[in-house]
Amino acid sequence: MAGGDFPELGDERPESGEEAFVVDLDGFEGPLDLLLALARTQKVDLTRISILALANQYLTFIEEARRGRLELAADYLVMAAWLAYLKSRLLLPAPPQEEGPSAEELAEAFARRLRHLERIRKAAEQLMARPQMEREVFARARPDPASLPQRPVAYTATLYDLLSAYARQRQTQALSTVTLKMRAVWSLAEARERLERLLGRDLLTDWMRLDQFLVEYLTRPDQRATALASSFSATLEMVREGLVDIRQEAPFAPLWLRARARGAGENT
Amino acid sequence: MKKPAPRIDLFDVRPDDERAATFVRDLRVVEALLFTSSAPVDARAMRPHLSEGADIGALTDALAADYARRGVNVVKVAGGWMLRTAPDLAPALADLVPEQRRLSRAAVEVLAIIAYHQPVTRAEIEEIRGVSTSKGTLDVLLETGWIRLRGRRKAPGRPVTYGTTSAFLVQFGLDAVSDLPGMDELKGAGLLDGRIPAGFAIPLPSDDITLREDEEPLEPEPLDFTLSPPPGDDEG
Amino acid sequence: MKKPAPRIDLFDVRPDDERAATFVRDLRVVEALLFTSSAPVDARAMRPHLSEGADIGALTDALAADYARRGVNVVKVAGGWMLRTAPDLAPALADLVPEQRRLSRAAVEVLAIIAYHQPVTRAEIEEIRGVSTSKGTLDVLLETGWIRLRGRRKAPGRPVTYGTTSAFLVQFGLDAVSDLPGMDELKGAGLLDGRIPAGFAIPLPSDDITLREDEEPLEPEPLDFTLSPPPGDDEG
Repeated sequence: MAGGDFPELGDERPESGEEAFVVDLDGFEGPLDLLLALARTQKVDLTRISILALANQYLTFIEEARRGRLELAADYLVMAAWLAYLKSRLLLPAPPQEEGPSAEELAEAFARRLRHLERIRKAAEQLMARPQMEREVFARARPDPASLPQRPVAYTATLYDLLSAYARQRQTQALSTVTLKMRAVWSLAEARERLERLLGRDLLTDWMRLDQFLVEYLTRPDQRATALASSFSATLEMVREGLVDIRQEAPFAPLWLRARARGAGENT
Repeated sequence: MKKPAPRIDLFDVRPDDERAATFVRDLRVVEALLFTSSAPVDARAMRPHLSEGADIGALTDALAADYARRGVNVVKVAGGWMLRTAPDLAPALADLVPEQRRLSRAAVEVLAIIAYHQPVTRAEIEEIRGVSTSKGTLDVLLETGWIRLRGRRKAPGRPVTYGTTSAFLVQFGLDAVSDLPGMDELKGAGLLDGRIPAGFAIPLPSDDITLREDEEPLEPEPLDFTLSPPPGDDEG
Repeated sequence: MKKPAPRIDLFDVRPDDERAATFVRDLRVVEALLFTSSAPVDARAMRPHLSEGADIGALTDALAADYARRGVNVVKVAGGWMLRTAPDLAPALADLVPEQRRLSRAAVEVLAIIAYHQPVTRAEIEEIRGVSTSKGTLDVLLETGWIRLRGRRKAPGRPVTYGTTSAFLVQFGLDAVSDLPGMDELKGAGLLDGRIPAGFAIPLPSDDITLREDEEPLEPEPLDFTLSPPPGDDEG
């Protein structure tokens, strides 16, 4: 097969039945792609292709393309250089003691590379021709989970989880019981004890507001209610025993407290 | 009752029978449409895919009859048709590998208290934890099958008492709840530290199925029945 | 060719034939399992739902034969079985197709090279195609979920190796990469590795998740993690 079957540049002379090539490298996926396209014009099986003719075709094509445009991707030029080298090796007689592969071996390896890409392309075509999911064939729509049998849940926990959780809780609770509870609640006895101390120091000879006496404790929200309640109960007890008098101007008004006169107390 | 004749394959058509071929083609399209849809497909949605003048009623009837004994059935719902797995297969399909889910921290805490303090009421659990316990937490624990409603405490309000089950023992590799480590062992394991006040005690738990003196049986209330595992579960 | 005899309904069983009843029951369960899944179901996933010692191969074969002419088919893909609509109904179901992004010619070629040569590096892809591969092409393919980063080649520069996923097998209806079309021709021509002369042992493509001897794992780089599907995805 001669090299006369070059693709034509431009489209002025499309021959009947012949594929007319337009110089448009944008359409090619690199030099091997171009070479495969050129090889197709040799109209022979890729296994019997003339690499020499193909090299000629390629070089001519690149020459024409360069004349038409300035820019050519480096890939194409590298291939052109290599094919020019291969061509010279094929045309010149082989040197007597040649190192490395012979020109024919290089050409054969090159042909094999072309055939490989061609096969891969055919395989890709076959692959893409298969019915594809969600294109030609469809899977079951992801079913509404509610319509499916409920997947059971198996809860897991380890003995360590269990024991550490228990120890953690008991520890926290034990410590909080010791430190907080004792202070948080005023017993009646404690409240009374405080009031009696007040009485003993003769601080209640005149009317004094109960909340003033308790001011130190009432500012602490956690103690306010218990301090007030226990102290009030204690004063009522002491009133009954004749130790103090209490009065209140109006509902929710401050409570006033005063030690009862000793004589009066003794008389009762 | 007469024995039904062996049915000829619905999808088998002689090549020369054009009407039958169209019917089968439409039948296959209806089948594919139902298959690809997770919602019911109505006649209006099918129409554009079928041959002109296709008898949708006849098609869906034929398909429904064909699927009747299969693992998947055609059912008419909400004005359309859909494919569904056969109801009788639910048990076979349901025993899927269970989803593993870690118990929440709150649930582990409540479980631990039930294990050590059983029989224990919800109020007692809350007293120990210092926080209120959500109904959901107890529900999850009941769902695990590791705890059960034991009875009611003979006390005001007659609160339910909780205890652990034999499944609990299996889960945590215990021979009996009395094998749960005591204070010294917890200390030895570094789970309890030295700041423990005197008088701190860890109860010796018991999951004996016979009720304690301060317990009385649960009434057969519907609520209790749905929540509690069958009593047989606890006999070990 | 002889005309096939009218087939008896596969699901028709005489009530006294216990073995047949078990088979039909298993058949229905397999059918329901495939129906409820939008992904392939493998034998291991079926086993717990079936009777003891059920012959899963016989069941799926029977079901596949039964479904062969229906609007929905049983196909063996990615090591399991799944139900799919019949390919010839594609035109009738056309409007189910959401807008498709077609792969570029370069992407198709790169995908094919990865499929047939996996595990393969970018440099090897470029050698086969004789042209450099843009990062965008590989990114598009990774985005489809059909290819993944497998590992690194134990070679200078430690280049990343690419392979296909089980999603790839599902997409193209393949049971395994050894079922790729044209594989015999490539194999026969000794062309699976362009660098190796014909007649030498040709490594077959493998999407096995275990790395080859000349591969090593990817480092957990953030990039790799975002691009590659989780390893579990590729198990059959």
